[in-house]
Order: sequence, then C-alpha cells, then structure tokens
Amino acid sequence: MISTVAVLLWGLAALLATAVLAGAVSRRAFATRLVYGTALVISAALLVTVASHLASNSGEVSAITLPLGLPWTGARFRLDGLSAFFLIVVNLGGTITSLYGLGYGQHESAPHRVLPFYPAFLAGMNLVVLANDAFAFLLSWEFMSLASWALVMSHHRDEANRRAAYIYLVMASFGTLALLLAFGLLAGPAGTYAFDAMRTAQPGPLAAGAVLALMLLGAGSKAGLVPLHAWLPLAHPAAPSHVSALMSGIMTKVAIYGFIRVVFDLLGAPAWWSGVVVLLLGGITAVLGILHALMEKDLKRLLAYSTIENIGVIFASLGLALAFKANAMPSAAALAFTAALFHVLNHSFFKSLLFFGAGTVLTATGERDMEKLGGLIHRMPVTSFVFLVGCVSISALPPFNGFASEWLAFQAILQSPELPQWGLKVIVPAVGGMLALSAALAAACFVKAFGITFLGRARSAVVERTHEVDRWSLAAMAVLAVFCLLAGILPGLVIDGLSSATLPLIGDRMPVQAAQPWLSIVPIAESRSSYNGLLVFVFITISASLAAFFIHRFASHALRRGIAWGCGFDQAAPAAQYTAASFAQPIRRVFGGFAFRAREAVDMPAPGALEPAHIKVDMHDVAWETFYQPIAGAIDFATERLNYLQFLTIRRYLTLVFLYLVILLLVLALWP
Amino acid sequence: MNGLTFDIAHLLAGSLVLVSFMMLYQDRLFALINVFALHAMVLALSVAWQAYIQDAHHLYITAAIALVFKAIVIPVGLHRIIQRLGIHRDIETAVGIGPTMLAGIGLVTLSMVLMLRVTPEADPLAREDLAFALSIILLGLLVMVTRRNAVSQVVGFMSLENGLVLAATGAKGMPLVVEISVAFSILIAFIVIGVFLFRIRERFDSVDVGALDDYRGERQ
Amino acid sequence: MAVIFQLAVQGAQMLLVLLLAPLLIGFVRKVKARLLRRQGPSLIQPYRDLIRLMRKEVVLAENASWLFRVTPYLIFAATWVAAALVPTFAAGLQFSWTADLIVIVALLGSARFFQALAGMDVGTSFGGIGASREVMIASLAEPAMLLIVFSLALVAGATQLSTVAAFMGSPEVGLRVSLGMSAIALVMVAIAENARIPVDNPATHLELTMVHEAMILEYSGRHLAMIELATFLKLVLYVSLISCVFLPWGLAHAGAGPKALALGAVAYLVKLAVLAILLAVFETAVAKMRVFRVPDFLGAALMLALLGTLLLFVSRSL
Amino acid sequence: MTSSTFDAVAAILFIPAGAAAILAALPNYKMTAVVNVVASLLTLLAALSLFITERPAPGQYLLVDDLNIVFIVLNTFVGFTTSVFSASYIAHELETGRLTAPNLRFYHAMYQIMMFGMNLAFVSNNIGLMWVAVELATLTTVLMVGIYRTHEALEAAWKYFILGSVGIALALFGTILVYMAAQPVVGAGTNAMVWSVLIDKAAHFDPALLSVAFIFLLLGYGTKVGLAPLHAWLPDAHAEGPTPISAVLSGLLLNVALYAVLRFKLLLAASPEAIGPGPLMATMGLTSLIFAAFMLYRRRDIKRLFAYSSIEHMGIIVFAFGMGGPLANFAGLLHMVMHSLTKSAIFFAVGHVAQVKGTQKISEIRGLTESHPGLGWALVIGVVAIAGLPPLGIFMSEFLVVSSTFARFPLLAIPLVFGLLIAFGALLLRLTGLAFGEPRGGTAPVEASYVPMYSHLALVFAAGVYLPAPLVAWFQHVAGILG
Repeated sequence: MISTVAVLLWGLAALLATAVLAGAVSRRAFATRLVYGTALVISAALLVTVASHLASNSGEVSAITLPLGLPWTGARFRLDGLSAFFLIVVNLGGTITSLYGLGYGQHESAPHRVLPFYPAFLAGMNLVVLANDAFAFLLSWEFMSLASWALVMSHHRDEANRRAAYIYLVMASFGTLALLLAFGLLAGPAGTYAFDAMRTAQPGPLAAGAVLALMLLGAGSKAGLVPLHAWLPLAHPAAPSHVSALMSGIMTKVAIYGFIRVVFDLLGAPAWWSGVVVLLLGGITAVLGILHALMEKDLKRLLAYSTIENIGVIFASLGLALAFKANAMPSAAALAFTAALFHVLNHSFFKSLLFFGAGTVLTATGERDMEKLGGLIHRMPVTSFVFLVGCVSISALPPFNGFASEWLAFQAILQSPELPQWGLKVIVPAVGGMLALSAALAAACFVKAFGITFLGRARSAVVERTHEVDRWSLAAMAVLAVFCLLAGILPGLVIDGLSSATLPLIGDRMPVQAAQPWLSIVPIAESRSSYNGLLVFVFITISASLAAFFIHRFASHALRRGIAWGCGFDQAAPAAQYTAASFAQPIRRVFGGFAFRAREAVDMPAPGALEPAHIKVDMHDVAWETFYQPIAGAIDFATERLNYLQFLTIRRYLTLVFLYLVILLLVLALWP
Repeated sequence: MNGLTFDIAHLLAGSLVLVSFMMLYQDRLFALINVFALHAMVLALSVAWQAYIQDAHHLYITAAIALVFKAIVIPVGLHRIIQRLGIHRDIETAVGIGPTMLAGIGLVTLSMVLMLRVTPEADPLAREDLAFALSIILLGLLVMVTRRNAVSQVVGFMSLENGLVLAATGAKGMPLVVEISVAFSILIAFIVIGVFLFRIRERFDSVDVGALDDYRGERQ
Repeated sequence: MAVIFQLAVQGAQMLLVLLLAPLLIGFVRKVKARLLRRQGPSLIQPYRDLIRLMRKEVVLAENASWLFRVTPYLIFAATWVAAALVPTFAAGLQFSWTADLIVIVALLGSARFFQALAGMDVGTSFGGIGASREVMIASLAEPAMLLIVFSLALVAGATQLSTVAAFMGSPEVGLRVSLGMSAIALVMVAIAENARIPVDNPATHLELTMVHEAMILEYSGRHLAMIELATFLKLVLYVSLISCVFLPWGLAHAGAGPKALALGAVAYLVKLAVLAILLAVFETAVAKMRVFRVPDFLGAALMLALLGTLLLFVSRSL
Repeated sequence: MTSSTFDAVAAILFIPAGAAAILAALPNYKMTAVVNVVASLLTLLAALSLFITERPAPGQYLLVDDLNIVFIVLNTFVGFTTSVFSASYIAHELETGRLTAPNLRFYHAMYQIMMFGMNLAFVSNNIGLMWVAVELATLTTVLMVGIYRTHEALEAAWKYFILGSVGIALALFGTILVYMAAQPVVGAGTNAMVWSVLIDKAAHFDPALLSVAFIFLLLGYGTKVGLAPLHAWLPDAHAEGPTPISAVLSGLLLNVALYAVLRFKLLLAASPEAIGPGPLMATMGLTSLIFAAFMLYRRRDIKRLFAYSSIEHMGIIVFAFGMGGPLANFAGLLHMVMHSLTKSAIFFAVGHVAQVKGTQKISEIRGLTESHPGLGWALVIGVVAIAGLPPLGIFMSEFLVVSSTFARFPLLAIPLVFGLLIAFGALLLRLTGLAFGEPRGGTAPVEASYVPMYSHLALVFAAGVYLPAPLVAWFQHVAGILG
C-alpha cells in the first residue's frame, strides 16, 4: 500500500518534469496549452489525493524519508492535518490558476520566460508544505523563491521589474538566512535537522524567544509583515497576473504555514508575551497595509497592499491563538487558530479572484493605472460581476466568506477577558479595534477599486475598444466567486474541515458545527454569539425579491434615460469624475499625517484668475525610509571606503602583509 | 661544542643583523647596494662556518653561491641597472630614517622575545640563529616597505632571503638547503631581470591615479 | 404550534419596523418643525412621499449600469433584515440567533458599500463626492461601533443582542463608567450613520455640504423610494438598538404571552417617541459642521469607545 | 600490487611532466591543444585509479591518504575540463590575434607544468617538497597571467610575482621552523620533514616554535589562498590572465595553498600547548568573507568580480575549517569542492561572454539571456549557485556552516550571515545587469563548447540534491581526520 505522501511526491515529480519539458518546448505554439493543461491536471490530482486522505482518515500522519538532501538526515516529508490543509489551499489555487492560465497565457508576450518556471513554482510551494526536516524545508522554500523570482523577472526589459525582482530575491534570501538561524537553534550543535527530533527537544526560554524573533523575520519577510513588506508591492504586481495571484494568494500562505509549523508545532509551549508581539505586529500590518492600498492608483499594487492587510489580520489571529495557548485556554485558542486558517483559505480565494480580474482588465485594456480606466462594467459585464463579488468578500461583508472569518476573529478577541495577563487584557481589544479599522478601510479601498475601475465613464480611449476576455479566464474567476459565496454561507462545514489541522497543534478544536440547526456557526454557545450566513443570505434574497416583486406589482414601470445632473452643465467631461486620488483624499487627510507623513500643497489662483489650480501631495513610505534607505546608505558608504584597497601600490600591499605579520607575532609574543 | 665555535657563529649571525641595520640607515642606492654586498659576504662567512662546524660539506656550495652570486654578480648588475635608469642619485626612503631605525629595533626585540620563549633544551646555537634570522627577515621586510624604489626593494628582499638561508643553515642537518638557496637565487635573478626588462623606473607601480586606472581596469 | 407563534412574532416585528419607519421620520420632522415654531408637515407625510415616488417614472442617467438599478433593492433588503434582527418589543425571537450585533453592523456596512458604488456608477463628480465622504465617515464610524460592541460583549459576555439586552436589564449590570462612554459613543455613531445634523443634513441639497444625498442624487422614482425607505429603516434600527441595549426595560421575551408582548410593544413605542424627541431637540440645537470636522467628531466617538473598552477591566476586576 | 599503485601516483606526476616536455617541443598549436587535453584526461584516469588500487605506504617523499585524494581527484578533474575548455577558447584567442602560436605552445607547456606542480604538492609527504611544489605551481601561473603582454597583464603578473615571492619566503621560514621544532625529537635529516612522521610526534614538539611556524605558514600559504589582507594579487591576476587560467587559479591553485594550510593545522592541532589554529583561521576567514563581500559592489570588470567572490568563498571555507568539528569540516570540504566546480564553470561562462561581447566591462554587457540564452542561463545558474541558493551544492554547505556555527557560537554566526547577505546582494545586482534587460554588446554566436560549463553545473546541481552515500562516508571520514 503506497502512502499518500509518496503519491503526492510522485505528483510533484511530474510537475517538475513538466517544468523541464516546458523549458524544452517553451518556444512552440502549443506549449502554453500543454503546460497549463498539465499543471491543471496534476494540481487537481494532488488536490483530490489530499482531500481523499483527509476524508478517509483525517488527522492520520503519513511520512516518508527519501535518500536525498542532507545525507545523514535524508529528505523527510510528512503529511499531517496542518500540511493537508495548506496543501489544499496551494493546490486549489494551483488548479484554478492553471485554468486561468489556459486563457491568460495566450496573451503572454514572452511565454518561454514563464512556462518553465510556473510548474516549478507550484512544485516548490507544495514541497515546502510537505517538508519534514530543516534542510528539505529551506531548500524547497528557497526554490519557491527562486522560481517566483524568475517569474517576476519574466518581463525583464522593464527596469522597474528588474529592480522589483532584485529587491524581492534579496529580501527572500534574508528571510531564508533568518530561518536558517532559527533552525540552527532548534537543531542544536549536534545538528538534528529532522522536525521530529526538534519537536521532542524543548529549547530554553531565551532560545525560544530568539527562534520566534527569527521566524517573524524569516516567515514575516516572505508573508509581507510590516516593516518587512517593502518588496511585496513591488514584486507581486511585476509578475504576470496569474503568477501575481499565486504569489499573493498562495505563496504568502505558505510563509504563514512555515510560521505556524515552527512556532506552534516545533517550538513547544509558547510564552504569553510572544502572543503580544505577534498580535501587535499583525494589527499594525493590517492598518498600514490597507492605508497604503487606499492611496494606490495602480490596480495590482493596490491588491498587493491589501494582501499585506490580510496577512496582518491572519497574524493577529495567530497571535491571539498563541496568547490563549500560552495560558492553557485550548478552546479559545482553537477558535482564534481556526479563524486564522479560515482567513487563509478565504484570502486565497478572493485575492486570486481579484488578481485574475486585474489580469483580465490588463489584457483587455493594457492598463494597470485606474486613473485611465472606468466604465468597464459596460464592456466587461462578467468580469466586473465576479470582480464585484471579490470586492464584497474581501471587504468582509456578509454573507460572503471574508466576513465569516473576520467574525470568528472578533469572537476570539471577545474571549480575551479570561486572559490572566493585564498586558494581553488591554492589548487584545486594542488590536481588535485595529482590525475593525482595517476592515472598514478595506471596504473603502475596494469601493474605490471597483468604483474607479469598472464604474463611471471611461477615462481614456483604450476603454472604448475593450471587450470581454476568453472563457477560460472567466470560468476560473466564476469558480472562485462561487467558492467565496459558498465559504461564506456554509462556514460551519469549513470550520469542521479545519479541526484536523487545529487539533494536533492546539490540543482542542471548535465544537462540531455541522450539527447546529440551520447550519449556523456557534463558537461557544448560542446564547453568546452565533451567525448563520445561509439564513442571512436567504433573508436578503427573499426580502430583496419581495421588494422587487412588490414594486413591479404596484409601482410604475415607466423608465426614461436622461443626462446626469451636472449643475446645469450637460455632458461634463469624463475628467470631471472623481479620480482614485480624489476619492482617497478625505481618508488621506485623516490618516495620511502619521501613516505617510503626507503633505499637501495647494496653489489656488486668485478669484477670477484663469490659470488652473494645482494640488501637490507628497507621501513617504515610512518603513522604506526608516529601514531600507539607511541600510543601503551604510553599505554604499562602506563599499566606497573599502574600495580604495583595490588601488594601492604594491609597496602598500606589502605594508599590509608586513603589518599583519607583525601584529600576529605580537599577539603570539603576548600569548600567556 | 666548545665555546669558541659557538661564539664565532654567534658573532657572525649578530653582525649580519648589524649589517641589516646599516641597510636600514642607507638612503642612497649605491650605498645600499654596497652594504648589501657586505651583508651577503658576512652571510657567506657564517654559512661556511656552519658548514665547518656541522661538517656538512654541501653547505659550502651555499656559501659559494652567496659569495659569488649575491655579493658580486647581483650588486654589479644592480649598479648597471641603476646607471642605465639614471636613478643612482635618488634619495628614496618612503619613511624617515629615524622612525625606520626605531621600528627596526622594535622588530629585533620582538623576534628575540618570540624566540626566547622556545624551550632552552633546544640547541642553543639553533635558538640564537633563529632569533637573528627572524630579525633579519623582519628587517628585510621593513626595508621593502619603507623604500619606494624597485631596486632597493629587491635589495630588501634579498636580505630577507639571506635571513632564510641563515636559518636554514643554522638548522642542523636540514635537507634541501642547497636546493632552496639555488631556487631563491633564480627567483631573485627573475626579479632583477624583471626590474630591468619592464623598465620599472621609480616604483613597482605608478602612484599617479590616471595610470592606476588603466592599469587596474576598474574605475571608469 | 409554538414555532408558528414564534414565526408570527418574528414576522410581526419585521412588518412593525417597516411600517413604523416612515412614521418615526415624520414624527421627528414634526417635532423639529414645532421647535422652530412651524406647523410642519403631517405625521404621515413620509408615507405620502414614498407612494408618490412609487408612482413617478424613473429617470435613469445614460451611463447608469445594472448595478445602479439593483442597488436600491439590495440596500433595502440588507437594511430591513438588519432592522428585523434588532429586538424591538421582544427579545429572543425565532431568528435572532441568525445574526449577532457584529453581523447587524456588517449588514449595514454592505448596504453602505453598494450605495457608495451606486453613487460612483453614473460618473458625475457628485456621486464621487458623496461616496468618498461616506466611506471616510464609515471608516471611522464602523470601528467605533465595533468597539462599542466589544465593550458590551465584554460586559455581557455575548454579542447576541437578546442576551445583551437581558443582561443589561438584569440588576448585576450596576453603574459603569465604561458603559456610559459606550452609550455616548453609540449615540454619536448613530448620528453619523443616519446622516443627521451635525454630521450631515438630510434636508440639504447644497452640493458642497451633502454626503448621503450626493450619493443618491441621480436616483428617482421607485428606486429613490426604496432608498428612502431604507434610510428610514436605518433610523429605526439605531433607535431600537439604543433602546434595547441601554433602556431594556419592558422588553418582553418571545414565547411570553400576548399580554407581555403587548406591554413590550407599548414600552417600545414610548422609547421611540422619547428618543425621537431627543434627536429632534439635539438637531435643532446644533449646527451642521464642516465635512472635514467630521473626522474629529467620529474620532472622539472612536476614542470614547476604546476608552470604554479599556476601562472595563478597571471597573470590573478592581 | 603496491607497485601497481605506485605507478598510479607516479603517473599523476609523470604524465603532466612528460606532456610538458612534449608540448614544449611540439610546433603546431592544434596538436598541442589536443595533447594537452589527452594528457589531462590520462592524469584524471590515473587519479581515479587511486580508488581501485591499494595505496602505497607513505614514503619519505610521497603520501596518499584520504585527505589528499579528495584534492587530487578534484584537481585532476577540473584540470581536465579546463583543458577541454581552453582548447576551444585559446583557438579563438589565436584567431582574434591576442595570442600567437609560440605563446600557445608556451601556454600549454606551462599548463602541464602547473598541473605537475599542483599534483606534486598534493601527494608530497615532505613539507620541503610540498613547499617547492607549491612555488613551482605559483611561478608557472605567474608566467601565464602575464601571457597577453599587455600593460595590465604585466602589471598584474608583476604584482602577483612580488607578493607571491614574499609569501614564498614566509612559508619557507615557517617550514624551517617546523623542521627546527621536529629535529630535536625526530633527529636531524629528512625524517624531520616527513609529514606522516611529524604528525605522530607532534605532541612532543616545542609548542612555541610550532606556533611561530604556523603564523609564518598561515601568512605564506594564506597569501596564495587569497585571504584578506594578503589577497591583493588575486583579483588582478584573475582579471588580466587568460580565462582558463582564471578558472584554474580559482578552482585549483587556491585549493593547493588551502591544502598546505590544512596539513599544518593538523600538525598544530596535534600539539596541545601550541596556539589553537582554529580561532586564527576563523578570524581570517570571516575577515576575508566580509571584506570581499563589500568589495564586490564596486567592481566593473566581470572577471575581477568573480575573483573577489573567490576570496569570499575561500573565507567561508577557511572559516569552516577553523570552526572545526565534524559538521563544519564536512561543510568546509563540500564547500571547497562545490566552489571549485561552480567557480570554474562561471569562469568558463565569463570567458565565452568576454569573447562574444568583446569586453569584460560589466556595464557593456546586458541581456545575455536574450542575446545568448544558453550562455546567459548558464551564467544565471552559476551565479545563483555561487550565491548559495538551492537546489545547488553550495547551499548545502552554507546551510551546514551557518546552522552549526549558530548553534555553537551564535555571535560568530551573525557576522557570517551578514557577510553572506552582503555578498549575495552584490552578486545578484550584477547578475541582474548582465543577464537581463535590453541586450547590449555583440551578438556573435559562441563557437566554444558549452560541455565543460554545463557538466560542472550539472554536478553541482546533483550534489545539491543528492550526495551518494559512499561520498558522504568518505567526506565524513576526512572531516574526522581534520578534527
């Protein structure tokens, strides 16, 4: 009987083989269909395998050790509840993205730079989730980064993309080195790199703290935790849109998996303050991320920034879970943890959906700049509809999925009074406030994203010529839209599905939801809090259709098209519409001061003067200016100084040798 | 061995160090080369003496090489080069004489301190020889780094190598000494020829930045 | 049998809020007029307006998309469902567990989301003004609201409105400074959410100052009727929310006999009247503030709510 | 049996020596290239035969043990591939007229002499002989670096020569001191220079003498390893010499010097009272790593860039050996092998690049993956490998070095990681410029064969994913020897 892991590994081998094959045929016409088709099939197969494994024997662990990788450890792979869940996330994303790629890939200008790395990227993400020893983990981790780097670099003639790719890979390897150090601590001097060994070994408090910090650096830099996020809004948009979807929707989740795997699984019992750190980081990340998103006018960058926000939400829930776990409150911890995982799943759905939408807009119009779009709802009805669904879901509005996980997170926050530490008691609600704020801002942000891009009148000529895109892309997006709705109205089923991931790590799970009447979800007790997405959905539908019915039954049907009211000016130019910048202006006024050190300079001509008024806004990425620029400056300074050593005369070089010799001899002479 | 032989060996080695100091003191090329000739001669003597007391006859060859090659051929050759290049009147110390001498004294003390840590059981002659050899080597390096002129750097290198030969011959029954001294003589010949061939007048390499750039490729 | 009764009560509540909504508005307007020594329109004027709007034809801007036409029904539905889930005269109704306070807030959020989109659909600058200001206000009001929910939930240990109401009615609540803060914050949020003075003026159509009206400027006929009705419902919702949380007296429990229910209904009407009068008085007393003062107003609400939440621990465990 | 193996050792020495003689005589250059390849191949086979045949007992002059077999096989292998590469490369140089037929003859003869010198250094059991051999190898490379006769080439060769000579002198003094230390114990005569004898008796040697000796040896041979601040000759020698020689310098000659340092490290480690060699080496390694990492940024010449990266990696290796312990030593060995393979592959690629683009200036080379995909991607893989990214071999060794160091001496790991990151940033920055962007420079096709380059990369890749068990056991044993 071949174990599930083995099956999965065969699947991954097939993916890698596809990558090689793609490298061979990538310049042929049929390559695109071939590669994405194969990737689609394989990912679907992997998905089915994992799902059936979960269904047949949930929670059962299946492990294997291959004679690869680090010699005396071997390459170990393991499938448990957690990795199964993340495998589902990864491969679901992989399947749908491949489906999308079947259509989107046709428009790719340089397929030979995308096709070989796409399957490799998928395989890398799968391997990270399966890896069961430090070496295999890091190898897959960095392989994943490398493949995605190549994909970001695929449109390499654009200077901006090259810069993005460069910053991305440097940050990635910074993260990898941090993880490497963390694993070094966990493995100890003997070098026991197998996760099973690490699990049993309990590091001291100091070491545990160091590992947590290093994990926040390592996994955080990959996931886009502020202030390590700087690369993310550069790199994610630079890639082809379906890859952006993978990076934003899936790869960040793999990073979160890494964090969970080490901090919840390998590290043993956490300290209560670790919860505080993660909570705060999460909250700050959420707020800053969405504020940045609000200020963006580039659609894909906006989406990337909103990814940062969602990562923040997830990390906040994880921090909460840590805090509860540290205080031996398993049920509450399970609730918070489930909320985090649920949000992972949801975000992978709607963020992929939104990036797909952005991709179709990009292919149709060739524009990423929202200021040049508008009115697409008339040209691309289907795209705009599914994009709208994505926007509603990501804005955490019922009855869609984003709300369900957000709601769970809030429920978890409401467990905080039972926490013994005052610090936590006070911080948790504060972070809750941050999350609420970020949710509200997210709604604002996506009103802007949808409103400016799809609604209103066309802001440039390109929009007139656009039309709906191919069926494959639409199908992919439609599927995701359906998922968003289903996960929103049937959250109970998802929560039960997550129990197999929660149970081993937390030691408890949320109460079984499927048993609840009317499929509502009840974290603790119905008297305390409950939510029934299905009924809310049904009610809204019923009452809306009731209203509609009533109206059409009794009210007048007369309808006339007329010009919009423009204070008597008919047909104001499209330029007169609100732009993305002007839409964000009130919020910039409120938050810009501390978030971006934003300054506005208005020069208003005297009344009666005819020259136009100008408003100039300068905003700063605080994180970038506080951390990255000084480091770059320091390196530059050091190189400048040291560089003189390249241009000395031989006599000076000899002097160096001579001095070095004398110094060493002196040391020796003074040696005790 | 009796005191006299020891004392003579000791005297010769010590005088070698002394000559090294004299080299440090010179600032004219001709004078420097002459002093080096003396250096080589003293080396030849001490090697010969070592050959006699260890009655290792092959060491006489080394002594002969030192005498003929280093004390006569090379100095003459260098004289020629200097005249050819017309740099015989240059004063060419990079660091003042005074500091150089101080540094030299420091180096000698350093080598003494180092070598006297060696266990007394070791052959005292070898010990002393080592101490002197080390100081000669360090002084030779000092000459190399304090002189700007290619020729005087060659001289410094040769004195350094004299120190090596002294150490090698001091080590009782050390094989390959002759071969090594021969090899080194060839090496030095190379260097001298190089100095001559490449017309390296002032220094091994120019210090004027423009020249540096195209020499070292970097820095557009 | 019991279930039928329960369902009946639930349905009764839904109809009640729907029918009461215009009346409440009419009442507020009447009181305001009287405070200004005017006769004012009759109480049932809002009903008339709605019916008139129904009869009128719809003038649709050329650029309006399907979204523009669907939105009114969505807004109405979302608001109505939300309003129906707030206990009015009775708590613990059949479907009250469908949604807790957070969901209700979020439902209003969805309504607002679509309203803002509809505002931007036509592509005039007014829609943009309205939408951008609306989301700015919301981005402060919603967190404040949620923090209020937190402090209520942390006191009552539940986000389920019926439970909260029951708890607030019970003696162990005591007098808490944090609850007071939450109450004030809730009122401020309610004012902002319902676009009342001083945040917004429901009566104005001066482009530069209007927020809510700017978004629905292009709406007419039956669509406008739907939106108006939704706005009325929203006011009812907030009023009954305040009353059921901070004045939970007389709140009957579903399944209680008709007598209790009738009593509850009467109590509810009284509360509505009182709060409506207070609102009218307040609105006549203060002036509308500049749009960019609104953040300070709501920021204050947010801070109050947060303070309330944090003070909880002080006031409880010490 | 013993005789047959002795043949193997002799073959390793005599094939290159004989070939050198023949090559010096052969007139026509095509022939010389072929002979060169053949000779290198034979040497490689001879080296491989060391595995199957039983080893000779350590004699007064020659010794074959697990430690030097690693070096010999690596040396002969890279020597062979490089000869293949240089065959096609040098032919092109002849066409472009940078070299003349006599140059070529000289070049090939020197190549074999150098191989001879290096092999001799590896198999020699006598520290004096080892010294001679290392110097022989050095001097031949000096001559080859200056082969282009351009001003820069002569400049570089001269610098290399002078600094090298000083290194030679210091190393010799160290050797003499070791002899002096051994002589009272072992007794006068050749025995006092035989390594296998010394290592047994090292415990009784005079520690003070040994310590002084080690410092001189470390500086002397360290000059050739290219450790900062003794590195000055290395970048220019790499940049100005013919590319095959750059490949050999980085891939092999540095290893020779490293091997010498290791031998004496063992000797010192055997004597308890002497200073510990570990800290000294670790410090030098770390210094070189960080120094080279910073120097990488301002490089404008592509070969000089990778020369500095060689300094960086030598720093890592020396650091690893300085740390000691089974993990670190294993990592050090692995890293050395991987670095030799990768770096020579990179220099092959760079050679092709320089030939097709007609320049070594980084700023004038762009978009290689567009203009020469095969070459460009090879360069990408090579740099990715040298930068320590998986799934390539160097990642494994760096993984072991860093993690084991952090577990033992966390404070040492921080600068190590720092240096690695700085270097990574620089290499990637240059790679981005070279391999991507709007193509610039010549688009002439590459005549020379990609085989050596890709075969090295393939090996590095394979090692990164899978190390065969025997190899591992062998390396672990060697790591054990290195203590």
